[in-house]
Amino acid sequence: MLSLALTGLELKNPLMLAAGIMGTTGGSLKRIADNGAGAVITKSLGIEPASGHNNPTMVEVDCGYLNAMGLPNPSYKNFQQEIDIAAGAGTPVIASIFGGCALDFSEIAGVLDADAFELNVSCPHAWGYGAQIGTDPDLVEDITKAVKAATDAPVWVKLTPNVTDIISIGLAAQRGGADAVVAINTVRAMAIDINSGYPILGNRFGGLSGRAIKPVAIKCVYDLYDALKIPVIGVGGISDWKDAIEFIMAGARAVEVGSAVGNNISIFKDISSGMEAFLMEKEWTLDEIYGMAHKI
Amino acid sequence: MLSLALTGLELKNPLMLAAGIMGTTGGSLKRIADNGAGAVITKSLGIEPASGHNNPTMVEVDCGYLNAMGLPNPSYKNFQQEIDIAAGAGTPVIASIFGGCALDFSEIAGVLDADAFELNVSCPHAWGYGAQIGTDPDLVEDITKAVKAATDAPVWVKLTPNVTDIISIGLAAQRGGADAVVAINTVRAMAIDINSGYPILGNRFGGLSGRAIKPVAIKCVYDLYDALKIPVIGVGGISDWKDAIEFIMAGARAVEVGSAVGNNISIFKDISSGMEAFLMEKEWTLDEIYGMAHKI
Amino acid sequence: MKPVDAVITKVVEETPTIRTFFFDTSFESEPGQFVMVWIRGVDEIPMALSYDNAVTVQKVGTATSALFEFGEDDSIGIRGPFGNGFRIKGDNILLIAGGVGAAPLSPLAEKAGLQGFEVTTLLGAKTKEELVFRERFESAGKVMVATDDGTAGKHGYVTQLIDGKDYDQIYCCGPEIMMKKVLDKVQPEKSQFSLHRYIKCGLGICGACCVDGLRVCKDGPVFTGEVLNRSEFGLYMRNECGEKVKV
Amino acid sequence: MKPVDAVITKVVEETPTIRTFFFDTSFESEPGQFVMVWIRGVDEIPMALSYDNAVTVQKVGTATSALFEFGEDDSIGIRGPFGNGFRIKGDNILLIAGGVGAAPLSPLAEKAGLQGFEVTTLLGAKTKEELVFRERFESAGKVMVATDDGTAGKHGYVTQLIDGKDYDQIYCCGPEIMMKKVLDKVQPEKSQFSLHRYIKCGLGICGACCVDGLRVCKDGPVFTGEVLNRSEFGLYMRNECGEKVKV
Ligand SMILES: Cc1cc2nc3c(=O)[nH]c(=O)nc-3n(C[C@H](O)[C@H](O)[C@H](O)COP(=O)(O)OP(=O)(O)OC[C@H]3O[C@@H](n4cnc5c(N)ncnc54)[C@H](O)[C@@H]3O)c2cc1C
Ligand SMILES: Cc1cc2nc3c(=O)[nH]c(=O)nc-3n(C[C@H](O)[C@H](O)[C@H](O)COP(=O)(O)OP(=O)(O)OC[C@H]3O[C@@H](n4cnc5c(N)ncnc54)[C@H](O)[C@@H]3O)c2cc1C
Ligand SMILES: Cc1cc2nc3c(=O)[nH]c(=O)nc-3n(C[C@H](O)[C@H](O)[C@H](O)COP(=O)(O)O)c2cc1C
Ligand SMILES: Cc1cc2nc3c(=O)[nH]c(=O)nc-3n(C[C@H](O)[C@H](O)[C@H](O)COP(=O)(O)O)c2cc1C
Ligand code: FES
Ligand code: FES
Repeated sequence: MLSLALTGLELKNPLMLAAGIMGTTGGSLKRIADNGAGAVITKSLGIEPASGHNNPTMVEVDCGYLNAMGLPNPSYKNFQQEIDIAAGAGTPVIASIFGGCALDFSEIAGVLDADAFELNVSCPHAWGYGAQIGTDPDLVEDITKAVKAATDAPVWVKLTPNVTDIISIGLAAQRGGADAVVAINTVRAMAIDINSGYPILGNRFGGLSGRAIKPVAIKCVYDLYDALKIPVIGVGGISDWKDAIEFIMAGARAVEVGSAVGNNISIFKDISSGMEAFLMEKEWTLDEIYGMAHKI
Repeated sequence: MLSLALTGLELKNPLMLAAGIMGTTGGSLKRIADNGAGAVITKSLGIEPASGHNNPTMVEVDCGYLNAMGLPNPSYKNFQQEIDIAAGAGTPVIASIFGGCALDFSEIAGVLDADAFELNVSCPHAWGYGAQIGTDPDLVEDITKAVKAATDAPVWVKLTPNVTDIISIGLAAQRGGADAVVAINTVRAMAIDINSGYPILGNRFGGLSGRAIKPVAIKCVYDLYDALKIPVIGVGGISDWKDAIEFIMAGARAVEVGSAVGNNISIFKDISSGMEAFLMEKEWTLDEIYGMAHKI
Repeated sequence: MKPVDAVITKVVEETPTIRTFFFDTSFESEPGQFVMVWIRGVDEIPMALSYDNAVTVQKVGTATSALFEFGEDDSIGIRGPFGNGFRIKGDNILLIAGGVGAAPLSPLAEKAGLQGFEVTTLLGAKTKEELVFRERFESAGKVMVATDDGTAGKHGYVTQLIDGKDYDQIYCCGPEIMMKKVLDKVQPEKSQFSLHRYIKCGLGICGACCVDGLRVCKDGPVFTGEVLNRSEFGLYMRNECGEKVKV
Repeated sequence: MKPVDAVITKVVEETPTIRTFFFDTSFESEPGQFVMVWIRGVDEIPMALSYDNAVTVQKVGTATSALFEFGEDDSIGIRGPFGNGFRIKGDNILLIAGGVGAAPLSPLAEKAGLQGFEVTTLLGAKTKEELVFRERFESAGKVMVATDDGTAGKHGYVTQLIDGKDYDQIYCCGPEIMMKKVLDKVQPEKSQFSLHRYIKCGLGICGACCVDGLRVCKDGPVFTGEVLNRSEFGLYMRNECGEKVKV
């Protein structure tokens, strides 16, 4: 009742593990897949191994989390084996990738074997990567094109909310041939330790995730759904089935769950059973609620 | 111990009532001033009376509030008497004003008698006003210049966080002659009622305020402090003295409190006594903690 | 909180212009507290809870007319309850209700009646058929009626029913002009009034509902006569724009 | 939660390379749980709580060296406690500590001792002066010592002290190679090990600390031998980049 086709992938449900969450090892990806996710997305992989920013890299704030991991990753060159282990769960494995230019992205996508690629052009705290790129429509279009040329797998572009006009970036991805866009990455943010005056994160600032950003993400998804022809995948602050339903009504074809996995490793099972019960009670199908907020 | 001079105004403490909160009547502004605020800011006033968007205009979400009031206001033409009543408290009264073009702004600032003007170029949900203007550096510069020419009172420019680069807008305000910038207005956001699929707000989307946005506001203040010569006034999610201290450490010369007034009408007294106790215990002065996060 | 989904279980026609909408959700509340009723796609309006699980609505304009189209199984969104209700005090109390002002007073009558209070109600309306909740008030104590057209009880305004008798506390809800007249006749410190102002947020934040500095949605809607005597009550109120308009 | 400000009240030199930092805040925790210690401007590192209000730190690199510069009245930030500690089971238990691995085991010894358990500790270190918390373990029960250089107790590794005796539960913390040797000698289902992996978030989110699919920061740091037997434990671990490195 929750299954769907998403950019050519068959998913048993529209709930995916977000990039950067338990995504560095094949074992952890497989664990999440075994625990009910419809697909899993790897940590963003770059050209060279990187250790990321200094700790503290993540801290809990009032209504969510602040992180500046700084894209630590073992490099795509060391990652095929992890993808293969994850794929053992029988669930699609999507490789999140990042780079400093179109060439980086296409190098990675040309070599890795994954069910789809998610282009991280939206990390708010990695200088020269991520959102540095994702705020420029031309770069986004070029990178998307380059990756599309390098692989036959579906290509999703993950967007940053830290822009004046997310639609223009979504349109750029669409022009570049993206099969879907993903919204949103974390929201640029910061916290200071008042006992010392120190910014808490090692990187001083970072990205806000978790419940605080859900209304921001819903608005981005809503706007992108209106503006684009390709599907929108929603992410940001989902912590229960109600949140997932809200995203789908806003126009998300599927959703990703990130921070909330920390306190509930079985969250994908919980969300999918909650959604099923809700749809049953309302006598609605997944297709019927998709984009419902626009039809009303 | 908390007193300061801000753009020429003498404040007994750096805590002000934010625009749009209990700011439509002289009586309500005076009540907040009597309850300990260092200054009060009116509801944003425009050229003509306006009733704003349809209800629901405001709703509580997980970690804050979503609103789309739509700038209801009785027009500046009906407001001098309210300012005068508010001024009876002996506390500076700042008029928040908005318009569709530089002429609107200067008309209002030329006529109203207030201790300072806060230019609302940042409301995220009033078409053709607010953030429609505040995302364009040239417009912000022009409007600021026009208002500076129309009045001798200090002019503050209130910024939207819904931009790729808030610094460029802050610099535009500074070029226009602003005496201070205020950051941030609400964050573009939305919520959907899953029982019906309806967007909850009458205007469909609105702006997020309250605790959820504090880390976003802190980052904006931190960046503006670095980039500008004029003072930055912080606002967004302050609900206790710790939050106020955090903003000041981030680089806010003073702060405004909005949503949190709803549940605690005495919040200004509570925050100022909490700040005083903290400074005493740490043996710090207000000046010492101002911008502390940058000096470390 | 976000609006709670409430499904209408029953609609009772109280008068030609007033209906009670019962729903499947109960709200713990004090008499006099209100909820925001969201008629999706139309508007969200304040309504007193006339029962734990019902509002009693007079059809006056767009939103109330839209609600009158609703029947069993239709649903509305409800936020609340909000504000401060009536404070129950003394033994011997007087209730003065004008029109749909009977809505917040009826649960008060029932509660006070059950607690053994001596409850007297003065119930006014334009005409006999517009009298609301007469039986509920009667089951709580004595009821005196007035109608503008004399079709029931005294011919005239409900304010004319006020006698010189001493009550421990007087509770009043109705049109502001009528409430102002009541306030002029009674001891302010012994009286409580439920006010009507334009409600937007309902959360004590936006300030739309202010009577001078007091927020009807948060500090009220019930205020003592003493507090109101020092205010703009009865003189003017604010419209949706915040402009002053004469009461 | 955000880091709590903890002011150092006392620094105890346990060995030439190991110090205990007591602070003014106590944390309710199970033996084996850890906190993230933020040395402002430097790094944030995981440390077991060796007392309710102390961590016992071996100087090994940048952050620990910076901490060694700290004295009374200096302050650190503390998040936690995090993770799952040792589960106390049975009557007759064996503790095997290698080097600073004694830190999480010492409160366990004390707690089990107070509860009347029969506690035997095998305590190992490079050399006599590096033995940590010997008295704390002795006050809880029997202690046998081994040093690499033979300056105290048995000349050799602590693993060589393991006898054939049957214990209800075996608790172990130390370098992974040593723990792997222990696991090979004992009944996996009766043993618990406190693991060391690179900790970033400490919240079970980022995945940096995974031993295969298990998160040391959230599912651990203490795991049963049974669980570890089916894992990469003792074979390889991940560095800060997430690359596999041999243990
Ligand atoms: C605390 C409180 C409790 C109330 N309880 C009841 C009740 O139990 N039963 C009942 O029938 N009525 C009650 N009212 C009045 C009721 O809210 C209005 O009659 C209703 O909002 C009219 O909506 P409309 O769209 O039909 O009218 P409209 O066509 O919008 O306008 C007619 C009039 O309704 C009033 N109104 C409209 N919107 C609002 C609003 N958001 N807030 C306040 N007034 C508004 C204004 O006076 C307006 O002039 C209460 C009002 C308040 C403030
Ligand atoms: C759950 C847990 C509990 C621990 N308890 C104690 C304890 O009670 N006493 C004690 O002395 N040590 C303990 N450690 C080890 C301690 O965290 C490291 O010794 C410390 O992080 C070294 O920091 P450094 O900057 O001095 O070393 P670095 O110069 O950074 O590097 C030296 C080595 O320290 C380790 N290290 C560095 N940063 C981290 C990190 N964020 N997470 C994990 N390891 C890291 C790595 O193995 C690295 O190779 C514990 C580790 C874990 C995982
Ligand atoms: C610890 C952490 C690491 C993340 N790493 C990545 C990453 O490598 N690539 C990426 O595209 N997004 C990354 N994100 C962003 C998430 O995928 C997601 O977009 C964001 O956290 C919002 O979702 P949430 O509120 O459900 O966490 C990371 C988020 C967190 C919290
Ligand atoms: C109900 C409401 C009305 C507001 N109206 C205005 C306004 O008229 N002008 C303006 O500049 N900001 C307005 N704001 C924004 C606030 O002044 C403030 O920038 C924002 O709410 C963040 O602060 P907070 O988190 O403390 O509420 C309004 C906010 C709310 C919640
Ligand atoms: S309606 Fe907003 S403060 Fe009362
Ligand atoms: S350190 Fe992040 S999951 Fe354990």
